[in-house]
Amino acid sequence: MADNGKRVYTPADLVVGASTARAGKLGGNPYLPEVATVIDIIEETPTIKTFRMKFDDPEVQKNFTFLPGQVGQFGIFGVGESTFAISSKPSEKEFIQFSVMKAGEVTKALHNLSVGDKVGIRAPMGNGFPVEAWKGKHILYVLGGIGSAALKATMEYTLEHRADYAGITILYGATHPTNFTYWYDVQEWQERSDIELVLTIDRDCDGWQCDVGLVPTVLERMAPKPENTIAITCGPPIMIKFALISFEKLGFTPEQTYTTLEKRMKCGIGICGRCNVGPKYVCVDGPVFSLAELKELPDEL
Amino acid sequence: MAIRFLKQDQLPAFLGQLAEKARVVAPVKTDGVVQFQPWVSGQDVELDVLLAKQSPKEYVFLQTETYLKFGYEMVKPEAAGGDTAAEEADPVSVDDAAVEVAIPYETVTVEPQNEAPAQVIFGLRPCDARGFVQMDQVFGGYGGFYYDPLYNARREATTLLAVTCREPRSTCFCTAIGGGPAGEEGVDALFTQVDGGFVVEALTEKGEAALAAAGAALTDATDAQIAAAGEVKTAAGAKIDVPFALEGIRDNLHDNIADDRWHDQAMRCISCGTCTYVCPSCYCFSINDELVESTGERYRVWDNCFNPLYTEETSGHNPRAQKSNRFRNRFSHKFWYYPDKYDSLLCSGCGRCIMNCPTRIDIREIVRVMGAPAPAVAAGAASEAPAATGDAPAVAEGKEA
Amino acid sequence: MADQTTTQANDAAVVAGDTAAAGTIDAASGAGAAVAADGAAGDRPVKIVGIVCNWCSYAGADTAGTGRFKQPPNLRLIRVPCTGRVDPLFALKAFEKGADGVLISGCHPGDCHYSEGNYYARRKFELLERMIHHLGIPKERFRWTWVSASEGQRWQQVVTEFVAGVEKLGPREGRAL
Amino acid sequence: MSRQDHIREFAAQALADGRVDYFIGWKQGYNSSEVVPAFVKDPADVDQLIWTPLCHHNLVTFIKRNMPDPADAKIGLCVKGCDSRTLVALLQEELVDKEKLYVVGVPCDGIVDRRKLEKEFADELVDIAFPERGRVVVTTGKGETREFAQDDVLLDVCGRCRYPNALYADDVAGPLEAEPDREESGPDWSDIADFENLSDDEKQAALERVYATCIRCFACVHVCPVCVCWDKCVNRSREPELVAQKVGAKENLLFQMIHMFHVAGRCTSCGACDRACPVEIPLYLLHRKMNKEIYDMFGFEPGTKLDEKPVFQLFDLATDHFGD
Repeated sequence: MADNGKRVYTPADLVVGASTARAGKLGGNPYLPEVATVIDIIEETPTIKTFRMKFDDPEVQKNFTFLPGQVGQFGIFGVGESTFAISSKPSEKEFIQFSVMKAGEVTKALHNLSVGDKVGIRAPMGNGFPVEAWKGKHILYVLGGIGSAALKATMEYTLEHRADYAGITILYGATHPTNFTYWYDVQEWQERSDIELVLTIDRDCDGWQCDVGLVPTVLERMAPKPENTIAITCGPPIMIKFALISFEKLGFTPEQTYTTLEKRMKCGIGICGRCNVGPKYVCVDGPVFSLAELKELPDEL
Repeated sequence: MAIRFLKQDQLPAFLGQLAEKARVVAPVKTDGVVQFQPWVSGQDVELDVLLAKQSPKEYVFLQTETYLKFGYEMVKPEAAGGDTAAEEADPVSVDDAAVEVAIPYETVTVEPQNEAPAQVIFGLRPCDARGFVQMDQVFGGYGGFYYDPLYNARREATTLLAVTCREPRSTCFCTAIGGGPAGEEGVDALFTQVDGGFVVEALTEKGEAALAAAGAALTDATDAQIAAAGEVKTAAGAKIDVPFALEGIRDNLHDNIADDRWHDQAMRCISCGTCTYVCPSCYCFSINDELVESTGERYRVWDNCFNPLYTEETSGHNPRAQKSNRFRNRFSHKFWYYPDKYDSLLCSGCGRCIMNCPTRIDIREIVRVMGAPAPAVAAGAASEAPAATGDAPAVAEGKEA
Repeated sequence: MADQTTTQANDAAVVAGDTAAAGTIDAASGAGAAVAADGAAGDRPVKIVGIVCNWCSYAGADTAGTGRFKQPPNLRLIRVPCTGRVDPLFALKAFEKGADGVLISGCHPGDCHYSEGNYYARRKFELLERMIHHLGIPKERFRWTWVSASEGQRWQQVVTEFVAGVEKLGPREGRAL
Repeated sequence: MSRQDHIREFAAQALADGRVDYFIGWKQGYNSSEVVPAFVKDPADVDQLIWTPLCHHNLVTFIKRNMPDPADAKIGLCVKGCDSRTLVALLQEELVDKEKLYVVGVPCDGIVDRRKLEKEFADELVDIAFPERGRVVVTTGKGETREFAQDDVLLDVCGRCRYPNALYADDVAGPLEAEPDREESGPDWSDIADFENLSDDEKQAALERVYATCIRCFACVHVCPVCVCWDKCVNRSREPELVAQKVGAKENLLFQMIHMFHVAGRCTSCGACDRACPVEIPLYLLHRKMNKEIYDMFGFEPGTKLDEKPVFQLFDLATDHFGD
């Protein structure tokens, strides 16, 4: 199975994590986080903050590249690490960005960070979206709540390379208008004529101009055509579940439907054995899976 | 490489010579319990009781391994060209810009840890050695995965001197998995007990080096001794049952993934981690941080898929919330998930999980039942899951036929 | 990393199920942190962790302070909503992290702010006291008692006596618990 | 009719009547020297149920929170006298639903300690037979056979048994065993006297040594019938982290102490933890010591009276004078 197309790492020529520079410096140890400094914190919603970090080693910062959809282990020394999707633009050279919802031990500590604080990052990890292979297709994003963080980099990438894609539709839902992450970007997208943007909230409230209704419901109302389209969804598990059902109803094949999974992870490098769904490790084989791939796996999502 | 002989009474001398060059780990009985322990001169090596409670994996894949130490420090920068003492004495007079520069900032120093002293594990069994080979795939980056420097550093510094199992237990099933009581996979030198001592075969350069280091205690084996060792090996191999055939197990596990019989099999499981911690090849772990004041460490520590919190996500959602899910994961991992990734099995047939399970769950039975095709849905009996024991032999026979 | 402490304090409060205490206490995790604050081992002053209830003993300690009663400086206080919230593990955790003594104090029986918290608590403390030296920790290193808000003098006396007792045994070195 | 026949009959009846979804008893393990818990769903399968002095498993473990599968299953189970105390302890705190249980009490004259027998041989045991009451015949893999008197190889807990008959049962498998006069003599704590007489330093050293081998598999916790927090266990909680997952002298001791204190007033010293421990740590020693103190303080024996509440869940103004 060595010829399954995966990169083969050996101790001698190791390419892991942020960069070769890093691997060389730390003796090729994929467990060692790169130290970075928080340079900016954006409060997205009452429970979500976006952190922008610069690697302390300029060499690492310079060489840092990642694919849209890839994730990273982001954490604080002394508290622990958690996995988050990298939400900066893939073309961004100045910083790396994660959006974090306050929920558990690590995320609570992350929310207490201030600009200038030191963090540890191991990135990028995982497979990312096959954005190159999708060129010429219509991309349909269906996202809810914090799910936008996982798709942010991909949306940015396809918007940056807008000409390469037949069309871009974004359906974005939140429980309440204050719960839209990246509202500043949403406003920008609203201005753009080359994107079809549909915003929806679960229950109507004063001053709301856009759609009202749960994401899957609105999706079925929109009735996008499956021809030459890739559908990508991310959001709370329950939303993903029903969005996938809606896609099927609308005639999308499992091969053209994608989602990105989230699991409890520790090592992030396919060893520690906790993020597996059957034989697939979400940290190295995912987090991006097509619905066709998911259907092959046991019901352990 | 020449085959050598070690007289029974020369064993302490042999180990003593090894101990001069490296740490020697051997099975030792304490309070009636046999465990691998760092051997000290004068200790009896326990080779009669077959299988120490745990495999010696903890000497290569430590149960708790600190791999990172870190310390925070607040640095108060000196204002460029300014008189620091004066500033401290009279902060009010300092202008805003200077104050900003003088704000202390946080730094963190991160220090990787990876110690790997040379060691020799003596008295492990061929199944234990195979356990290492199976873990090597995982930590060694087989198939394009990551290379684990912590495990490998220790692994490279470790020599495995295995002892042939002369009297296999009824729980042994190494031959079914492709090994044997005198299996050579992963073994650096094999010791076979015959009358009066051990026939010693070096199988790798590492093994040869270890034998050379303690050569004074060894003599060349006679043809008779070599022949006797051959007989011991053959006889031992014949004593081991083959409880199941490997063919089709992976595919059947795949097909049976949603099978209700997993619930029946998991009934008597108490969801502890004993089987995984005594296993020579279970390798799952967790990573935790510890911080006291401004210094701390990050360590990895054995964890197991039976731990109810193992997969629990922050949201409270648990993909394997049910005991039967976790139970299924262990066996599927050994006979399906791991083979898919690493082209071999994650089990060496030592039978430790059978012997040490608080409720004696029998991996052979699980594989026989769940690794066989689901019984044809008999008319009306579909909802009545068959009792495992009653059905098992029949299923196994059906498979071999 | 000052934020760290706050996080832990919140956690403990969540466990306690007493939101009123959020941000003020740092129960068991605090026991460790309080201990670690001291310097290197050796001929060091003894480290005592005091676990006190918010309503009586903490206020009593305060009274002692306001009254300028002289007290040994070896004590670190951890405030809990009520002694009823004190799990024996808090004391054991403190010992694990290197405390030389643990003192638990709350409202006198009958005075509990929550009317009966200390009635439950004292059964647990009694068991802990009876068991502690069987866990290898000398009895003199553990004490539990009652000090009310007005008993500044009694607080002074309790602390002085307890610290003197622990000092006689000296710092606890080379012990697991 | 033997007790075994009674068990089979009760089980078959309860399954046939639909009174239970499954019945938990004991059956032979991978060889005739091992007994394991058996889960019978079909009345036709009750013949696998057995009753021998090897039936040490406390089956109450399998009805505690998160164990029944499906969660709302109606369950029948066998309990020995000691097991019934843990069941009563759970019932006292309403941690199991009486309505969903069918309990068969099995009068017991002592369970054989398989580990004691194992230590007599270097070889594995392949058969343990009981030709008649009081005789134990052990056969090893190499065919060596030796006979023991049952009383010599009983579990330590059985030597001091005061409750040979179930304290709570719907049916009883055969005639009751003779009960000791419990009014006359209190519990026998002689087994912990040696430990009690050690100095504090010696105790600490002894505990450090025995717990040093702990591998934190959590078998003791999971097998304990009255340890019910399961996935919410404070020993495993990361938030807040009270006990590090790390394995070390400190952490192991703290973990075991916490486990002990958290079952105070509920632990009946059934010894299940002891027998489950894969590295054979004598866990039950400290639990016994704690139970002795609880007995001294309150005259309370956990899990003996259905209408009692565990002592740490109540207080008594009239008699509690602790700390006065």
